[in-house]
Amino acid sequence: MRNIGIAIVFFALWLLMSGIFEPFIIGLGAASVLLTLFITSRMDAQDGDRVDLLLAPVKYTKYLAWLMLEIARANWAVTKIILARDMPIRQHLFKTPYTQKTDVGQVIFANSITLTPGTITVETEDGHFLVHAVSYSEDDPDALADMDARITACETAGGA
Amino acid sequence: MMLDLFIDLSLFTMLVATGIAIVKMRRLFGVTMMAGVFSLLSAMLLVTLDAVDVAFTEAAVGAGISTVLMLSTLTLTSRIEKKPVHTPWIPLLVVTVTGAAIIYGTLDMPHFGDANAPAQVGVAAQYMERGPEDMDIPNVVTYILASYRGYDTMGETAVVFTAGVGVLMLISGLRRRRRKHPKDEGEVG
Amino acid sequence: MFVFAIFALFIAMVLVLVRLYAGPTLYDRVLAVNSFGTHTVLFIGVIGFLTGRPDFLDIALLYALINFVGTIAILKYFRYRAIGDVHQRPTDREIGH
Amino acid sequence: MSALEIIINLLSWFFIVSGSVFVVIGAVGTIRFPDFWSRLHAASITDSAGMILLVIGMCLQAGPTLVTVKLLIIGVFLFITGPTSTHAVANAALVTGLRPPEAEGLIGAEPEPIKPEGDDDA
Repeated sequence: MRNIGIAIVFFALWLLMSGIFEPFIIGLGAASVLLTLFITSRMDAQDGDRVDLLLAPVKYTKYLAWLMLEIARANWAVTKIILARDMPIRQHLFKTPYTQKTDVGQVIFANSITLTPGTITVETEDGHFLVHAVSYSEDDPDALADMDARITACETAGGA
Repeated sequence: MMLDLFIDLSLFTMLVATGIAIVKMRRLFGVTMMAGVFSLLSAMLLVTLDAVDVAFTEAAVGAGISTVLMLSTLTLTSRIEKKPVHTPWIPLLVVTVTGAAIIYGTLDMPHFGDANAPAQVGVAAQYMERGPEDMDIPNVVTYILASYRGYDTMGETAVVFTAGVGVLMLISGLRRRRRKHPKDEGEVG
Repeated sequence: MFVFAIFALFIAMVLVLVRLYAGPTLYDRVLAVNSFGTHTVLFIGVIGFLTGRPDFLDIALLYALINFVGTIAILKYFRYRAIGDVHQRPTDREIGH
Repeated sequence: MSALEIIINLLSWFFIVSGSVFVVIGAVGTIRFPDFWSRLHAASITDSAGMILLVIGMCLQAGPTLVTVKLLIIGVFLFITGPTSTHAVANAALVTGLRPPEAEGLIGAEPEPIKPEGDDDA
Protein backbone atom coordinates (compact mmCIF):
# COMPACT_ATOMS: atom_id res chain seq x y z
CA MET A 1 0.00 0.00 0.00
CA ARG A 2 2.67 2.41 1.10
CA ASN A 3 4.99 1.30 -1.70
CA ILE A 4 2.25 1.82 -4.27
CA GLY A 5 1.78 5.37 -3.06
CA ILE A 6 5.52 6.05 -3.27
CA ALA A 7 5.63 4.54 -6.77
CA ILE A 8 2.76 6.75 -7.97
CA VAL A 9 4.41 9.87 -6.60
CA PHE A 10 7.80 9.00 -8.11
CA PHE A 11 6.33 8.13 -11.48
CA ALA A 12 4.27 11.32 -11.60
CA LEU A 13 7.42 13.27 -10.74
CA TRP A 14 9.32 11.52 -13.54
CA LEU A 15 6.62 12.26 -16.11
CA LEU A 16 6.34 15.89 -15.08
CA MET A 17 10.07 16.47 -15.03
CA SER A 18 10.81 14.80 -18.36
CA GLY A 19 7.78 16.00 -20.28
CA ILE A 20 8.34 13.43 -23.04
CA PHE A 21 5.65 10.85 -23.49
CA GLU A 22 7.26 8.17 -25.68
CA PRO A 23 7.09 4.48 -24.84
CA PHE A 24 10.86 4.02 -24.56
CA ILE A 25 11.39 6.98 -22.23
CA ILE A 26 8.38 6.08 -20.11
CA GLY A 27 9.74 2.55 -19.88
CA LEU A 28 13.05 3.89 -18.59
CA GLY A 29 11.11 5.94 -16.04
CA ALA A 30 9.18 2.90 -14.86
CA ALA A 31 12.41 0.93 -14.54
CA SER A 32 14.07 3.60 -12.43
CA VAL A 33 10.98 3.92 -10.25
CA LEU A 34 11.08 0.18 -9.60
CA LEU A 35 14.80 0.31 -8.80
CA THR A 36 14.24 3.20 -6.38
CA LEU A 37 11.39 1.32 -4.72
CA PHE A 38 13.60 -1.74 -4.32
CA ILE A 39 16.32 0.33 -2.67
CA THR A 40 13.94 2.21 -0.37
CA SER A 41 12.17 -0.93 0.76
CA ARG A 42 15.53 -2.51 1.55
CA MET A 43 16.52 0.57 3.53
CA ASP A 44 13.20 0.46 5.31
CA ALA A 45 13.71 -3.17 6.25
CA GLN A 46 17.12 -2.21 7.61
CA ASP A 47 16.17 0.57 10.04
CA GLY A 48 12.38 0.96 9.87
CA ASP A 49 12.81 4.70 10.10
CA ARG A 50 9.74 6.18 8.48
CA VAL A 51 7.89 9.45 8.66
CA ASP A 52 4.10 9.39 8.75
CA LEU A 53 2.17 12.40 7.58
CA LEU A 54 -0.60 12.43 10.16
CA LEU A 55 -2.21 15.67 9.04
CA ALA A 56 -5.76 16.67 8.21
CA PRO A 57 -5.51 17.85 4.59
CA VAL A 58 -8.24 20.50 4.58
CA LYS A 59 -7.19 22.03 7.89
CA TYR A 60 -3.58 21.99 6.80
CA THR A 61 -4.40 23.80 3.56
CA LYS A 62 -6.22 26.44 5.59
CA TYR A 63 -3.22 26.71 7.85
CA LEU A 64 -0.93 27.22 4.84
CA ALA A 65 -3.14 30.06 3.61
CA TRP A 66 -3.02 31.65 7.06
CA LEU A 67 0.76 31.15 7.14
CA MET A 68 1.11 32.98 3.82
CA LEU A 69 -0.64 36.00 5.31
CA GLU A 70 1.59 35.83 8.36
CA ILE A 71 4.68 35.63 6.14
CA ALA A 72 3.53 38.69 4.20
CA ARG A 73 2.96 40.65 7.41
CA ALA A 74 6.26 39.60 8.97
CA ASN A 75 8.14 40.43 5.78
CA TRP A 76 6.66 43.87 5.78
CA ALA A 77 7.63 44.41 9.41
CA VAL A 78 11.26 43.39 8.85
CA THR A 79 11.42 45.42 5.64
CA LYS A 80 10.43 48.50 7.58
CA ILE A 81 13.19 47.82 10.09
CA ILE A 82 15.79 47.42 7.35
CA LEU A 83 14.77 50.60 5.57
CA ALA A 84 14.33 52.72 8.69
CA ARG A 85 17.19 55.11 9.25
CA ASP A 86 17.87 54.16 12.87
CA MET A 87 16.97 50.43 12.52
CA PRO A 88 14.90 49.77 15.68
CA ILE A 89 16.40 46.39 16.56
CA ARG A 90 15.43 44.72 19.81
CA GLN A 91 17.03 41.30 19.79
CA HIS A 92 15.94 38.63 22.17
CA LEU A 93 16.36 34.88 22.60
CA PHE A 94 13.40 33.23 24.28
CA LYS A 95 11.77 29.87 24.83
CA THR A 96 8.56 28.80 23.11
CA PRO A 97 6.78 25.64 24.24
CA TYR A 98 5.37 23.35 21.56
CA THR A 99 2.38 21.03 21.89
CA GLN A 100 2.67 18.92 18.72
CA LYS A 101 2.94 15.22 19.30
CA THR A 102 4.34 14.08 15.97
CA ASP A 103 7.76 14.86 14.58
CA VAL A 104 6.22 16.25 11.40
CA GLY A 105 4.07 18.65 13.43
CA GLN A 106 7.09 19.91 15.34
CA VAL A 107 9.05 20.35 12.12
CA ILE A 108 6.17 22.32 10.63
CA PHE A 109 6.00 24.55 13.69
CA ALA A 110 9.74 25.17 13.78
CA ASN A 111 9.89 25.85 10.05
CA SER A 112 6.87 28.16 10.23
CA ILE A 113 8.61 30.18 12.92
CA THR A 114 11.70 30.47 10.75
CA LEU A 115 9.71 31.20 7.58
CA THR A 116 8.19 34.29 9.08
CA PRO A 117 11.11 36.73 9.01
CA GLY A 118 11.78 38.31 12.36
CA THR A 119 11.76 35.04 14.26
CA ILE A 120 14.12 32.09 13.84
CA THR A 121 14.12 28.74 15.59
CA VAL A 122 17.63 28.39 16.86
CA GLU A 123 17.59 25.22 18.94
CA THR A 124 15.19 22.38 19.65
CA GLU A 125 15.02 21.05 23.17
CA ASP A 126 12.59 18.81 25.05
CA GLY A 127 9.22 20.55 25.15
CA HIS A 128 10.31 23.93 23.82
CA PHE A 129 12.19 25.68 21.06
CA LEU A 130 14.70 28.47 21.48
CA VAL A 131 13.51 31.31 19.26
CA HIS A 132 15.49 34.38 18.31
CA ALA A 133 13.56 37.55 17.47
CA VAL A 134 15.10 40.57 15.81
CA SER A 135 12.59 43.08 17.13
CA TYR A 136 11.04 41.47 20.16
CA SER A 137 7.75 42.76 21.46
CA GLU A 138 5.80 41.46 24.45
CA ASP A 139 3.09 40.04 22.13
CA ASP A 140 5.45 37.68 20.35
CA PRO A 141 5.04 34.68 22.70
CA ASP A 142 1.24 34.94 22.35
CA ALA A 143 1.45 35.07 18.57
CA LEU A 144 3.67 31.99 18.55
CA ALA A 145 1.32 30.19 20.93
CA ASP A 146 -1.51 30.93 18.49
CA MET A 147 0.51 29.44 15.63
CA ASP A 148 1.35 26.45 17.80
CA ALA A 149 -2.34 25.80 18.53
CA ARG A 150 -3.23 26.01 14.85
CA ILE A 151 -0.64 23.39 13.89
CA THR A 152 -1.62 21.09 16.75
CA ALA A 153 -5.22 21.27 15.48
CA CYS A 154 -4.02 19.93 12.12
CA GLU A 155 -2.68 16.73 13.62
CA THR A 156 -4.93 13.72 13.27
CA ALA A 157 -3.26 11.20 15.55
CA GLY A 158 -0.95 11.38 18.50
CA GLY A 159 1.91 9.03 17.77
CA ALA A 160 5.39 9.77 18.99
CA MET B 1 21.96 41.92 -27.64
CA MET B 2 22.99 44.76 -25.36
CA LEU B 3 21.35 42.94 -22.52
CA ASP B 4 23.33 39.75 -23.21
CA LEU B 5 26.51 41.78 -23.19
CA PHE B 6 25.51 43.46 -19.93
CA ILE B 7 24.72 40.15 -18.24
CA ASP B 8 27.96 38.55 -19.40
CA LEU B 9 30.00 41.56 -18.34
CA SER B 10 28.41 41.75 -14.89
CA LEU B 11 28.93 38.05 -14.29
CA PHE B 12 32.53 38.23 -15.45
CA THR B 13 33.18 41.25 -13.25
CA MET B 14 31.83 39.44 -10.21
CA LEU B 15 33.83 36.35 -11.19
CA VAL B 16 37.07 38.30 -11.41
CA ALA B 17 36.30 40.14 -8.16
CA THR B 18 35.73 36.82 -6.43
CA GLY B 19 38.97 35.47 -7.87
CA ILE B 20 40.95 38.45 -6.58
CA ALA B 21 39.26 38.12 -3.21
CA ILE B 22 40.25 34.45 -3.07
CA VAL B 23 43.88 35.37 -3.73
CA LYS B 24 43.84 38.19 -1.15
CA MET B 25 42.14 36.26 1.63
CA ARG B 26 44.27 34.48 4.20
CA ARG B 27 41.49 32.83 6.18
CA LEU B 28 41.09 29.42 4.55
CA PHE B 29 37.46 28.96 5.51
CA GLY B 30 36.57 32.20 3.77
CA VAL B 31 38.51 30.98 0.75
CA THR B 32 36.42 27.81 0.67
CA MET B 33 33.19 29.78 0.76
CA MET B 34 34.50 32.12 -1.94
CA ALA B 35 35.37 29.12 -4.10
CA GLY B 36 31.77 27.93 -3.76
CA VAL B 37 30.52 31.30 -4.96
CA PHE B 38 33.09 31.26 -7.78
CA SER B 39 31.66 27.98 -8.98
CA LEU B 40 28.08 29.27 -8.75
CA LEU B 41 29.06 32.31 -10.84
CA SER B 42 30.80 30.24 -13.49
CA ALA B 43 27.73 28.00 -13.67
CA MET B 44 25.57 31.06 -14.30
CA LEU B 45 27.94 32.06 -17.10
CA LEU B 46 27.69 28.57 -18.57
CA VAL B 47 23.90 28.82 -18.51
CA THR B 48 23.98 32.14 -20.35
CA LEU B 49 26.28 30.47 -22.92
CA ASP B 50 23.69 27.67 -23.39
CA ALA B 51 26.12 25.03 -22.14
CA VAL B 52 23.46 23.43 -20.01
CA ASP B 53 25.19 20.07 -19.59
CA VAL B 54 28.41 21.68 -18.38
CA ALA B 55 26.39 23.80 -15.97
CA PHE B 56 24.92 20.56 -14.63
CA THR B 57 28.39 19.13 -14.05
CA GLU B 58 29.56 22.37 -12.48
CA ALA B 59 26.60 22.25 -10.11
CA ALA B 60 27.32 18.72 -8.97
CA VAL B 61 31.12 18.93 -8.83
CA GLY B 62 31.94 22.58 -8.21
CA ALA B 63 29.21 23.72 -5.88
CA GLY B 64 28.45 20.39 -4.24
CA ILE B 65 31.31 17.97 -3.81
CA SER B 66 34.33 20.23 -3.93
CA THR B 67 33.11 22.52 -1.13
CA VAL B 68 32.58 19.51 1.11
CA LEU B 69 35.93 18.02 0.13
CA MET B 70 37.74 21.30 0.78
CA LEU B 71 36.08 21.54 4.19
CA SER B 72 37.16 18.01 5.06
CA THR B 73 40.67 18.95 4.01
CA LEU B 74 40.43 22.02 6.21
CA THR B 75 39.96 19.81 9.27
CA LEU B 76 43.36 18.29 8.59
CA THR B 77 45.31 21.49 8.13
CA SER B 78 45.57 24.92 9.71
CA ARG B 79 42.93 27.58 9.35
CA ILE B 80 45.09 30.46 8.21
CA GLU B 81 47.17 30.48 5.08
CA LYS B 82 50.88 31.08 5.63
CA LYS B 83 52.43 34.24 4.29
CA PRO B 84 54.29 33.42 1.09
CA VAL B 85 58.06 33.67 1.51
CA HIS B 86 58.95 34.57 -2.07
CA THR B 87 58.15 37.80 -3.86
CA PRO B 88 55.02 37.82 -6.04
CA TRP B 89 56.68 39.51 -9.01
CA ILE B 90 58.10 36.51 -10.86
CA PRO B 91 54.86 34.47 -10.65
CA LEU B 92 52.93 37.55 -11.74
CA LEU B 93 55.22 37.95 -14.74
CA VAL B 94 54.79 34.27 -15.69
CA VAL B 95 51.01 34.52 -15.39
CA THR B 96 50.88 37.71 -17.43
CA VAL B 97 53.00 36.22 -20.20
CA THR B 98 50.93 33.02 -20.25
CA GLY B 99 47.70 34.99 -20.27
CA ALA B 100 48.93 37.19 -23.11
CA ALA B 101 49.92 34.09 -25.08
CA ILE B 102 46.48 32.53 -24.55
CA ILE B 103 44.70 35.70 -25.60
CA TYR B 104 46.96 35.88 -28.67
CA GLY B 105 45.96 32.29 -29.40
CA THR B 106 42.25 33.04 -29.21
CA LEU B 107 42.65 35.59 -32.01
CA ASP B 108 42.91 32.69 -34.47
CA MET B 109 39.90 30.89 -33.05
CA PRO B 110 36.56 31.00 -34.87
CA HIS B 111 33.88 33.21 -33.42
CA PHE B 112 31.36 31.91 -30.92
CA GLY B 113 28.65 30.06 -32.85
CA ASP B 114 30.47 30.30 -36.18
CA ALA B 115 29.01 27.82 -38.67
CA ASN B 116 32.35 27.35 -40.44
CA ALA B 117 34.30 26.52 -37.30
CA PRO B 118 36.31 23.26 -37.51
CA ALA B 119 34.16 21.76 -34.76
CA GLN B 120 31.02 22.25 -36.85
CA VAL B 121 32.14 21.02 -40.29
CA GLY B 122 33.27 17.51 -39.28
CA VAL B 123 30.95 14.71 -38.26
CA ALA B 124 28.82 17.07 -36.18
CA ALA B 125 26.36 17.76 -38.98
CA GLN B 126 25.82 14.07 -39.60
CA TYR B 127 25.34 13.40 -35.89
CA MET B 128 22.73 16.12 -35.69
CA GLU B 129 20.96 14.79 -38.76
CA ARG B 130 20.93 11.08 -38.01
CA GLY B 131 20.74 11.23 -34.24
CA PRO B 132 16.98 11.49 -33.79
CA GLU B 133 16.38 8.45 -36.03
CA ASP B 134 19.25 6.37 -34.67
CA MET B 135 18.62 7.00 -31.01
CA ASP B 136 15.16 8.40 -30.45
CA ILE B 137 16.41 10.53 -27.56
CA PRO B 138 15.32 14.16 -27.71
CA ASN B 139 18.44 15.78 -26.23
CA VAL B 140 21.31 16.27 -28.70
CA VAL B 141 24.08 16.32 -26.11
CA THR B 142 22.76 13.22 -24.40
CA TYR B 143 22.57 11.08 -27.50
CA ILE B 144 25.98 12.09 -28.77
CA LEU B 145 27.64 11.45 -25.41
CA ALA B 146 25.82 8.22 -24.69
CA SER B 147 25.97 6.59 -28.12
CA TYR B 148 28.37 7.98 -30.72
CA ARG B 149 30.91 8.63 -28.02
CA GLY B 150 29.71 5.87 -25.72
CA TYR B 151 33.10 4.25 -25.00
CA ASP B 152 34.72 7.62 -24.44
CA THR B 153 32.03 8.58 -21.96
CA MET B 154 32.27 5.24 -20.19
CA GLY B 155 36.00 5.69 -19.77
CA GLU B 156 35.55 9.21 -18.45
CA THR B 157 32.92 8.11 -15.99
CA ALA B 158 35.15 5.29 -14.76
CA VAL B 159 38.05 7.70 -14.22
CA VAL B 160 35.90 10.22 -12.36
CA PHE B 161 34.32 7.50 -10.25
CA THR B 162 37.70 6.03 -9.33
CA ALA B 163 38.99 9.46 -8.37
CA GLY B 164 35.93 10.06 -6.21
CA VAL B 165 36.27 6.73 -4.42
CA GLY B 166 39.98 7.37 -3.91
CA VAL B 167 39.40 10.77 -2.34
CA LEU B 168 36.69 9.41 -0.07
CA MET B 169 38.92 6.56 1.07
CA LEU B 170 41.79 8.95 1.77
CA ILE B 171 39.64 11.30 3.84
CA SER B 172 37.76 8.66 5.81
CA GLY B 173 41.00 6.73 6.44
CA LEU B 174 42.68 9.79 7.87
CA ARG B 175 39.77 10.58 10.11
CA ARG B 176 39.65 7.08 11.52
CA ARG B 177 43.34 7.08 12.26
CA ARG B 178 43.12 10.40 14.05
CA ARG B 179 40.14 9.20 16.02
CA LYS B 180 42.07 6.24 17.42
CA HIS B 181 44.04 8.49 19.79
CA PRO B 182 41.29 9.80 22.07
CA LYS B 183 39.15 7.73 24.31
CA ASP B 184 36.32 6.83 21.92
CA GLU B 185 37.73 3.74 20.27
CA GLY B 186 34.63 1.90 19.27
CA GLU B 187 32.02 4.10 17.77
CA VAL B 188 32.61 5.79 14.47
CA GLY B 189 29.81 8.12 13.59
CA MET C 1 10.02 42.96 -16.20
CA PHE C 2 12.52 40.10 -16.35
CA VAL C 3 15.19 42.69 -17.10
CA PHE C 4 14.18 44.39 -13.88
CA ALA C 5 14.45 41.10 -12.01
CA ILE C 6 17.91 40.47 -13.47
CA PHE C 7 19.07 43.93 -12.39
CA ALA C 8 17.69 43.38 -8.91
CA LEU C 9 19.35 39.99 -8.61
CA PHE C 10 22.69 41.44 -9.72
CA ILE C 11 22.48 44.21 -7.13
CA ALA C 12 21.60 41.66 -4.46
CA MET C 13 24.47 39.40 -5.55
CA VAL C 14 27.00 42.22 -5.32
CA LEU C 15 25.78 43.18 -1.85
CA VAL C 16 25.95 39.58 -0.67
CA LEU C 17 29.45 39.25 -2.13
CA VAL C 18 30.49 42.28 -0.09
CA ARG C 19 29.13 40.58 3.02
CA LEU C 20 30.90 37.37 2.06
CA TYR C 21 34.22 39.16 1.80
CA ALA C 22 33.74 41.33 4.87
CA GLY C 23 32.70 38.49 7.17
CA PRO C 24 33.38 39.05 10.01
CA THR C 25 32.33 35.74 11.56
CA LEU C 26 32.47 32.48 9.68
CA TYR C 27 28.71 32.06 9.98
CA ASP C 28 28.21 35.34 8.15
CA ARG C 29 30.08 33.78 5.29
CA VAL C 30 28.00 30.61 5.32
CA LEU C 31 24.87 32.74 5.36
CA ALA C 32 26.16 34.79 2.43
CA VAL C 33 26.93 31.68 0.37
CA ASN C 34 23.51 30.23 1.14
CA SER C 35 21.86 33.48 0.12
CA PHE C 36 23.97 33.59 -3.03
CA GLY C 37 22.78 30.08 -3.86
CA THR C 38 19.14 31.22 -3.68
CA HIS C 39 20.03 34.11 -5.97
CA THR C 40 21.62 31.66 -8.40
CA VAL C 41 18.48 29.52 -8.53
CA LEU C 42 16.30 32.55 -9.16
CA PHE C 43 18.74 33.95 -11.72
CA ILE C 44 18.75 30.73 -13.75
CA GLY C 45 14.96 30.66 -13.69
CA VAL C 46 14.66 34.31 -14.77
CA ILE C 47 17.30 34.04 -17.50
CA GLY C 48 15.38 31.10 -18.96
CA PHE C 49 12.30 33.28 -19.30
CA LEU C 50 14.32 36.21 -20.59
CA THR C 51 15.75 34.17 -23.47
CA GLY C 52 12.36 32.59 -24.10
CA ARG C 53 13.40 29.04 -23.32
CA PRO C 54 12.42 28.15 -19.77
CA ASP C 55 13.92 24.66 -20.09
CA PHE C 56 16.79 25.66 -17.85
CA LEU C 57 14.62 25.11 -14.81
CA ASP C 58 16.06 21.62 -14.42
CA ILE C 59 19.37 23.21 -13.54
CA ALA C 60 17.67 25.63 -11.18
CA LEU C 61 16.12 22.65 -9.41
CA LEU C 62 19.47 20.89 -9.28
CA TYR C 63 21.04 24.00 -7.77
CA ALA C 64 18.31 24.23 -5.17
CA LEU C 65 19.09 20.64 -4.15
CA ILE C 66 22.87 21.05 -4.19
CA ASN C 67 22.77 24.32 -2.31
CA PHE C 68 20.72 22.79 0.48
CA VAL C 69 22.89 19.69 0.73
CA GLY C 70 26.03 21.84 0.68
CA THR C 71 24.86 24.17 3.43
CA ILE C 72 23.74 21.30 5.63
CA ALA C 73 27.06 19.52 5.06
CA ILE C 74 29.05 22.61 6.07
CA LEU C 75 27.03 23.16 9.23
CA LYS C 76 26.86 19.52 10.15
CA TYR C 77 30.63 19.58 10.03
CA PHE C 78 30.81 22.50 12.45
CA ARG C 79 28.26 21.18 14.84
CA TYR C 80 29.59 17.68 14.79
CA ARG C 81 33.09 18.79 15.53
CA ALA C 82 31.97 21.07 18.31
CA ILE C 83 30.08 18.21 19.90
CA GLY C 84 32.65 15.54 19.26
CA ASP C 85 35.41 17.05 21.32
CA VAL C 86 34.95 20.10 23.49
CA HIS C 87 38.63 21.01 23.33
CA GLN C 88 38.38 21.35 19.56
CA ARG C 89 35.79 24.08 19.73
CA PRO C 90 36.93 27.01 17.62
CA THR C 91 37.93 29.87 19.85
CA ASP C 92 36.59 33.34 19.38
CA ARG C 93 39.71 34.37 17.55
CA GLU C 94 39.31 31.56 15.05
CA ILE C 95 35.65 32.27 14.44
CA GLY C 96 36.76 35.73 13.52
CA HIS C 97 35.67 38.27 16.10
CA MET D 1 -4.90 40.20 -26.42
CA SER D 2 -7.88 39.34 -24.30
CA ALA D 3 -8.75 40.97 -21.04
CA LEU D 4 -7.72 37.89 -19.09
CA GLU D 5 -4.26 37.92 -20.62
CA ILE D 6 -3.81 41.57 -19.74
CA ILE D 7 -4.84 40.90 -16.16
CA ILE D 8 -2.46 37.96 -15.89
CA ASN D 9 0.34 40.02 -17.39
CA LEU D 10 -0.26 42.87 -14.97
CA LEU D 11 -0.34 40.44 -12.06
CA SER D 12 2.91 38.80 -13.05
CA TRP D 13 4.48 42.22 -13.49
CA PHE D 14 3.40 43.08 -9.99
CA PHE D 15 4.69 39.81 -8.50
CA ILE D 16 8.04 39.84 -10.27
CA VAL D 17 8.79 43.49 -9.58
CA SER D 18 7.82 43.25 -5.91
CA GLY D 19 9.76 39.99 -5.58
CA SER D 20 12.84 41.67 -7.03
CA VAL D 21 12.41 44.56 -4.63
CA PHE D 22 12.26 42.16 -1.69
CA VAL D 23 15.37 40.33 -2.91
CA VAL D 24 17.25 43.63 -2.96
CA ILE D 25 15.88 44.63 0.44
CA GLY D 26 17.06 41.33 1.91
CA ALA D 27 20.53 41.90 0.50
CA VAL D 28 20.58 45.49 1.78
CA GLY D 29 19.65 44.12 5.18
CA THR D 30 22.58 41.71 5.16
CA ILE D 31 24.83 44.73 4.65
CA ARG D 32 23.17 47.18 7.03
CA PHE D 33 22.42 45.04 10.07
CA PRO D 34 25.06 45.25 12.77
CA ASP D 35 25.63 41.62 13.73
CA PHE D 36 25.24 38.04 12.57
CA TRP D 37 21.98 37.31 14.38
CA SER D 38 20.07 40.19 12.85
CA ARG D 39 21.54 39.44 9.42
CA LEU D 40 19.94 36.01 9.59
CA HIS D 41 16.53 37.71 9.54
CA ALA D 42 17.47 39.88 6.58
CA ALA D 43 18.62 36.87 4.59
CA SER D 44 15.37 35.08 5.32
CA ILE D 45 13.45 37.89 3.58
CA THR D 46 15.14 36.87 0.33
CA ASP D 47 14.31 33.25 1.07
CA SER D 48 10.64 33.82 1.82
CA ALA D 49 9.11 36.92 0.23
CA GLY D 50 11.55 37.34 -2.65
CA MET D 51 11.54 33.70 -3.65
CA ILE D 52 7.78 33.17 -3.32
CA LEU D 53 6.82 36.31 -5.25
CA LEU D 54 9.31 35.68 -8.06
CA VAL D 55 8.22 32.06 -8.47
CA ILE D 56 4.53 33.03 -8.53
CA GLY D 57 5.27 35.73 -11.10
CA MET D 58 7.17 33.30 -13.32
CA CYS D 59 4.37 30.72 -12.96
CA LEU D 60 1.87 33.31 -14.21
CA GLN D 61 4.11 34.05 -17.18
CA ALA D 62 4.54 30.39 -18.05
CA GLY D 63 0.84 29.58 -18.03
CA PRO D 64 -0.55 26.05 -17.59
CA THR D 65 2.47 24.11 -18.86
CA LEU D 66 5.06 21.72 -17.51
CA VAL D 67 7.27 24.73 -16.84
CA THR D 68 4.81 25.86 -14.19
CA VAL D 69 4.96 22.43 -12.58
CA LYS D 70 8.73 22.59 -12.43
CA LEU D 71 8.59 26.11 -11.00
CA LEU D 72 6.16 24.93 -8.36
CA ILE D 73 8.43 22.02 -7.47
CA ILE D 74 11.35 24.44 -7.12
CA GLY D 75 9.16 26.77 -5.07
CA VAL D 76 7.95 24.07 -2.70
CA PHE D 77 11.46 22.74 -2.32
CA LEU D 78 12.90 26.15 -1.48
CA PHE D 79 9.93 26.77 0.81
CA ILE D 80 10.95 23.76 2.87
CA THR D 81 14.74 23.94 2.64
CA GLY D 82 15.13 27.71 3.01
CA PRO D 83 14.10 27.86 6.67
CA THR D 84 15.87 24.57 7.34
CA SER D 85 19.23 25.91 6.23
CA THR D 86 18.62 29.19 8.07
CA HIS D 87 17.92 27.16 11.20
CA ALA D 88 21.06 25.09 10.59
CA VAL D 89 23.24 28.20 10.33
CA ALA D 90 21.74 29.68 13.50
CA ASN D 91 21.99 26.40 15.34
CA ALA D 92 25.63 25.84 14.42
CA ALA D 93 26.44 29.37 15.56
CA LEU D 94 24.66 28.86 18.88
CA VAL D 95 26.28 25.50 19.52
CA THR D 96 29.78 26.85 18.92
CA GLY D 97 29.12 29.54 21.50
CA LEU D 98 28.12 32.62 19.53
CA ARG D 99 25.41 34.28 21.64
CA PRO D 100 23.08 36.95 20.30
CA PRO D 101 23.41 40.38 21.88
CA GLU D 102 20.35 41.10 24.01
CA ALA D 103 18.44 44.34 23.84
CA GLU D 104 18.32 46.50 26.96
CA GLY D 105 16.15 45.18 29.73
CA LEU D 106 15.84 41.68 28.28
CA ILE D 107 17.49 38.53 29.55
CA GLY D 108 18.04 35.89 26.94
CA ALA D 109 17.28 32.24 27.47
CA GLU D 110 20.36 30.07 27.83
CA PRO D 111 20.44 26.86 25.82
CA GLU D 112 20.70 23.65 27.78
CA PRO D 113 24.27 22.43 27.97
CA ILE D 114 25.05 20.02 25.16
CA LYS D 115 25.45 16.42 26.14
CA PRO D 116 29.04 15.56 25.49
CA GLU D 117 28.72 12.37 23.41
CA GLY D 118 26.42 10.65 20.98
CA ASP D 119 23.56 13.15 20.94
CA ASP D 120 23.81 14.11 17.31
CA ASP D 121 20.25 14.64 16.23
CA ALA D 122 21.11 16.97 13.35
